[in-house]
Amino acid sequence: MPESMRYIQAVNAALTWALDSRDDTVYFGEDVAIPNGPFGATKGLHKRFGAGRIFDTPISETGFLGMALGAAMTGMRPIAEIMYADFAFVAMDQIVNQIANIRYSSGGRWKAPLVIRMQQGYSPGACAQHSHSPEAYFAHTPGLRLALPATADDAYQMLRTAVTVDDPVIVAEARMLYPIAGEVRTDVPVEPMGGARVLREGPDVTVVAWSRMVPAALEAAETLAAEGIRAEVIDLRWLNPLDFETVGASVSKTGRLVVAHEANLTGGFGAEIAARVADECFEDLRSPVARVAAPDVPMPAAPVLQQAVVPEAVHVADTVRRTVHW
Amino acid sequence: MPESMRYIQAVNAALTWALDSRDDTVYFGEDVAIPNGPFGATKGLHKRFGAGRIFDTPISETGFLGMALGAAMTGMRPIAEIMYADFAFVAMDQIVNQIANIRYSSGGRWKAPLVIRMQQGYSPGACAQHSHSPEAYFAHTPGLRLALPATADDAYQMLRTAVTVDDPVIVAEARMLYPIAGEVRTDVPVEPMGGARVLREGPDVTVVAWSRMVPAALEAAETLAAEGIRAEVIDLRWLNPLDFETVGASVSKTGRLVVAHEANLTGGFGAEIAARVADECFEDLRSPVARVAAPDVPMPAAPVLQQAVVPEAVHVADTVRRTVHW
Amino acid sequence: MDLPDTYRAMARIRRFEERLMALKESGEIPGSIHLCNGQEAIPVGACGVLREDDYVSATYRGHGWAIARGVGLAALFAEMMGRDSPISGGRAASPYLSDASRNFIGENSIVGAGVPIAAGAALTAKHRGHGAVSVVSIGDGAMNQGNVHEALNLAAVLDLPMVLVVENNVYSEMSRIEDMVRVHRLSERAAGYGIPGTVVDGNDVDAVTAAMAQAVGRAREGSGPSLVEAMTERLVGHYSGDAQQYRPAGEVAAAKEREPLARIRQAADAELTARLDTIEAEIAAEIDAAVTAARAIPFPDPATVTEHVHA
Amino acid sequence: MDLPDTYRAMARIRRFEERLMALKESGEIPGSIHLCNGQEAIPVGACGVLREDDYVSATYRGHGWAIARGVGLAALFAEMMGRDSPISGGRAASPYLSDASRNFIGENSIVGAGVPIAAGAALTAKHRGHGAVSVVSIGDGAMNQGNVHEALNLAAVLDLPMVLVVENNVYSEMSRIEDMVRVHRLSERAAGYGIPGTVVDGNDVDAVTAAMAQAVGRAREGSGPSLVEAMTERLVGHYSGDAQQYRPAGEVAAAKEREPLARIRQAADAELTARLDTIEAEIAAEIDAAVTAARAIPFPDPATVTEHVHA
Ligand SMILES: Cc1ncc(C[n+]2csc(CCOP(=O)(O)OP(=O)(O)O)c2C)c(N)n1
Ligand SMILES: Cc1ncc(C[n+]2csc(CCOP(=O)(O)OP(=O)(O)O)c2C)c(N)n1
Ligand SMILES: [Mg+2]
Ligand SMILES: [Mg+2]
Repeated sequence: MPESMRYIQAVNAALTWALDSRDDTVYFGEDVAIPNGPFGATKGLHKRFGAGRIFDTPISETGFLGMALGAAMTGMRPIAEIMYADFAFVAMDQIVNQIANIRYSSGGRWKAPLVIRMQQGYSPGACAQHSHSPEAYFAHTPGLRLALPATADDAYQMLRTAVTVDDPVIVAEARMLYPIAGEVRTDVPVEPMGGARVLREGPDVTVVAWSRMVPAALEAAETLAAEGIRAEVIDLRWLNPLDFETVGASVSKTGRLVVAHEANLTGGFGAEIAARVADECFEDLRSPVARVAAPDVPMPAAPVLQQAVVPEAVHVADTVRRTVHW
Repeated sequence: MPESMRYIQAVNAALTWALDSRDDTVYFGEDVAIPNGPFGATKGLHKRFGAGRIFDTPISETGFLGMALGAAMTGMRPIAEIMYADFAFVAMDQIVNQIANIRYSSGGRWKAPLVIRMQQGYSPGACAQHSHSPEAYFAHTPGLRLALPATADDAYQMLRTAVTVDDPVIVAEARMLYPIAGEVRTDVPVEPMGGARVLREGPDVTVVAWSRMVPAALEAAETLAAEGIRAEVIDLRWLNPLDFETVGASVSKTGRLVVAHEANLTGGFGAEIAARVADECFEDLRSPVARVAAPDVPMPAAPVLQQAVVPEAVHVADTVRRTVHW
Repeated sequence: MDLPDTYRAMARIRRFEERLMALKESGEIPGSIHLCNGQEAIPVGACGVLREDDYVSATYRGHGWAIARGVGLAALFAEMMGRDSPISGGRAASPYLSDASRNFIGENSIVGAGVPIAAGAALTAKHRGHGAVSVVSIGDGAMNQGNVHEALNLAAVLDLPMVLVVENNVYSEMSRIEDMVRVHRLSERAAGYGIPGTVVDGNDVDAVTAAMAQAVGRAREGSGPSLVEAMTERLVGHYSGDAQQYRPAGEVAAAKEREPLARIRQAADAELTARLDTIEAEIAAEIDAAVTAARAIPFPDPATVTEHVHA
Repeated sequence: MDLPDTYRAMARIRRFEERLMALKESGEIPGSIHLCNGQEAIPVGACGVLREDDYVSATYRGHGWAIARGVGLAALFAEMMGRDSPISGGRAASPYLSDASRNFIGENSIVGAGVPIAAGAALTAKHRGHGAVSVVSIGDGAMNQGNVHEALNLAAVLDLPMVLVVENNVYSEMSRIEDMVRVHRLSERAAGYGIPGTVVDGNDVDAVTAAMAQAVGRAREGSGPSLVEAMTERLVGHYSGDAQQYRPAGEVAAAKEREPLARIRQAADAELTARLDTIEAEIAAEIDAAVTAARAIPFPDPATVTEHVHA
């Protein structure tokens, strides 16, 4: 029976499931145990599982991500929490040069089954150092898996998948979606990794989005439907493994592509989707591939400025219109 | 009068010029002063300018990149050296969250006129931790400028430009090109920042490359010419500021694009070029946009494996053929 | 500074923070805020021994440092309201603001990241040779970040004129420092860099002043960096939305007996008390005026949003 | 281990490195190599007190650790020749190899980065509760990296069974450690983490053994991490191409008087000398055989180059 819960509660439920399922799963990060997590994601876990399974670390992201790797290599299944995705840059060496490399560089003799949980994106009034959407950095790093759940159900299912597979997985949640509730299927088996999802079918244009831009894309599609534009909306969900097949099949049908993400435009992962479509779906394309993204600025803090850069449903809708009426 | 020198000597000449031109330029990094630099880039500078202008730091990339930022904000023009581009990940927070942000986040009240010199790319037998081509990470970071010189002359000119502008600039050199000599124009004024360069004109296909892939693209173009395929080769030079105009004009003429870089394919900066072309040159395109890049693997150390992933002239030529004969 | 002036300087910070919290609650401050209530003696004592050409850096909990450094209250309020303030133009807000005109290098929202940057300001000071000093404040929890380690060693090796002030308020967010290190005092780490480390009662503005005078003097004369650990307590939550359930009963109440303003009040005779009351009234007016002035500053023009990314 | 065995263990490493350098010079080793000539007593002393289920990590200068840990010589040669070795399949080469079958977590080519990873192995050991220990070696220069600082504090706070061995060979690449820190001994930093720190003559294998026995014993019984600083000297350059112009005249010659093998030779009587000569001959044969065996290992199949990125 699906249960209705908020995105952040679904994270909590998945973590409870993870710690329950395997004794060798440990959870650590800053303020995650005794204080129940800065956003409540780990609420009740310390009480339930004790200090041997979940504990608070010093403010040492490089230290504890490296610790996660060493623990994973030697047989545990750690989950480490980076409080804001922005802080991943402090520990980028452990992510790029260590965690992503070890399986390949040992010819498969070591594995690193660990999960790095983080949450990303802007929120009103937050400064540039608390607003990054860094998925493109991770997606360009071979060896990492990358999950960006956009719904409460996916927050639950994708995190469960992440803790189950034998690869290092970054699960980047969307802070702005934490309060949003949805039906969560707590009674289904763990899903296999990967797979984009067609959330809405339509013959006119393909809209590919992930994370916070998924509800924005759906909202745009609703608006557009009233105008007679029938958009197909795809939630990409996993950037690695990348389900390009679903995207390609859709574009082959619609002949038009709009990709939407919150990260800034240049070098964003939208470029990768656009580039593949421009290669693999070239003959089917009926209008230029378009991207919706923040312009190339660090995120400003003032809401009036944020509103001038953060992509929303209205920008998706505008871009779709331009693409369809091209 | 142009002088013939190796790429690495041109770097040395530009650094000498920089330290000579301004008293507030200081240079620091690991083994750069007394030992004359791990690749000889700083040869003779310590002797000539003394410990007040060039000094060796502890192995503390985060520490000394932050120091570069603070010095730049308060009126100096520091140049900091990251020995291998791979080590930038150790200091990524200072690059992404600090150096790139400060001008914007202060509404232009602070500036950060500093240069980070590094060298990148694979070399025979080097491991995954000494082989990165991380330009896509930096190009996705608003606030940074990014220079990738491909010739001795550009190693000289672009580094001089970098130390002259008021923005933070990453100059990522190509280790494999260090021994290659060329004519260096030591007698010209400092060039303005930016600007791609059409190195070879041709009506059939546009090949965009940077760094080590520039000589590879030229070699491919030579081979192709013998087969009657006339490629236009563009050295992109600066990824930020990006001279898309030159690329766009060329593709509008040729109708075909091949982008080549050594970094791995997915999320590489080639995607950005391809995505823009698929948007802005859509009507002119006569075949799918194509990319030449390493596959999505960490760099293996064994030469037989490196040869199986590192893109070379032959791969550029093959891809051009496929694109032209599509 | 004499006592009433010190009181004024500290009370200005306290009342600023209190008003800020009220503005947050009434919806006028969009982002989250990290207040320094109880820690005022540290920036006031420190900035009291500084010259105009010295450099100051702090953390997201740095409003007190900005104010002690002379950054205008209206500008600060405006910045945090998301207005086009003259200091950061609304781009930085509460946790990342700076003021170039006051050599206030700024706050930083990445734990510890300001210390390497402060070392850079110290490098400039050393290069210029005019005896300027770079003072940087961090929290206790920040001592476990690699950036602080690297910067301290760098400053030591290069004899940089830098003073690191560790404001030990015994918590990093919701975690106790005693669970995060195995040393009694964080300043014990100074020895590992070959620099002096001292502990001072951070609620005693005179003690802070004395310790900072020594450390800053040392740096000014070219003898290199030092570390001052100031013991203090947060009278409020880590940030505006912190319910503080993790704090033992009575902890905050006890801290209120020891905090820098209460301490002066407790020892004050009737005459001084009257004087302090007057100061409080003056500050209240100053804060009111600053809020009014801040509200008169317009919001940034969205058309400028892509400016200032580059030169 | 008795003296001849210790000598054998150390000489095996020395001759391995010497042969490796010869292979490098004759073009059989594609990448650059970082030799540990002169530092052999440290891995031999350390690994001598370890159990099979303990974990070992090192740096790019870690061939000695691999060998002392029992990793096969042929496998090592093959890996460095870019062949499909049974340890890392030619993917890692000299500076990043590992051997999962020997719990040799591996080398690391990012300075200091192995220490947090070793802390993770120690976390596993602690979680399992069987008394296994995680030993990790770094160089003197690495002590200034943030990752080492963070990992040491983390290990201290979590009481992890980890021993950090700092091989102080007084240089980081071409820079002298005395120019890179303001402490006399790096182990002085241990106090800042609340853990024991000792200095030992790293050229004296018995002294290393004793110090490691104590540190490892402490970790095994659940009393947490410690730091052992082993003073030593490089008899060779930082890497294969290092001309060492930065080293003062006579430095290497003096070091050759003190290095671990010479030290044993100097004190040896005729009988022992003869015994050691025999051992050397056996090792020479062992190395020859290993090179031959390595050469028999094929190069990796390029068709497999995209394998092992993911599970
Ligand atoms: C690198 C990094 N990690 C984590 C955080 C989240 N964070 C913000 S404040 C804080 C606690 C800092 O504690 P302390 O240094 O004692 O300073 P205080 O807040 O007590 O002034 C943490 C963990 C951050 N901002 N940056
Ligand atoms: C993060 C990082 N910075 C710089 C380097 C380049 N580098 C390789 S070895 C080395 C010196 C290390 O010295 P030390 O720690 O004393 O070890 P040793 O080589 O003497 O064994 C440096 C700077 C690196 N590999 N990683
Ligand atoms: Mg604190
Ligand atoms: Mg060394």
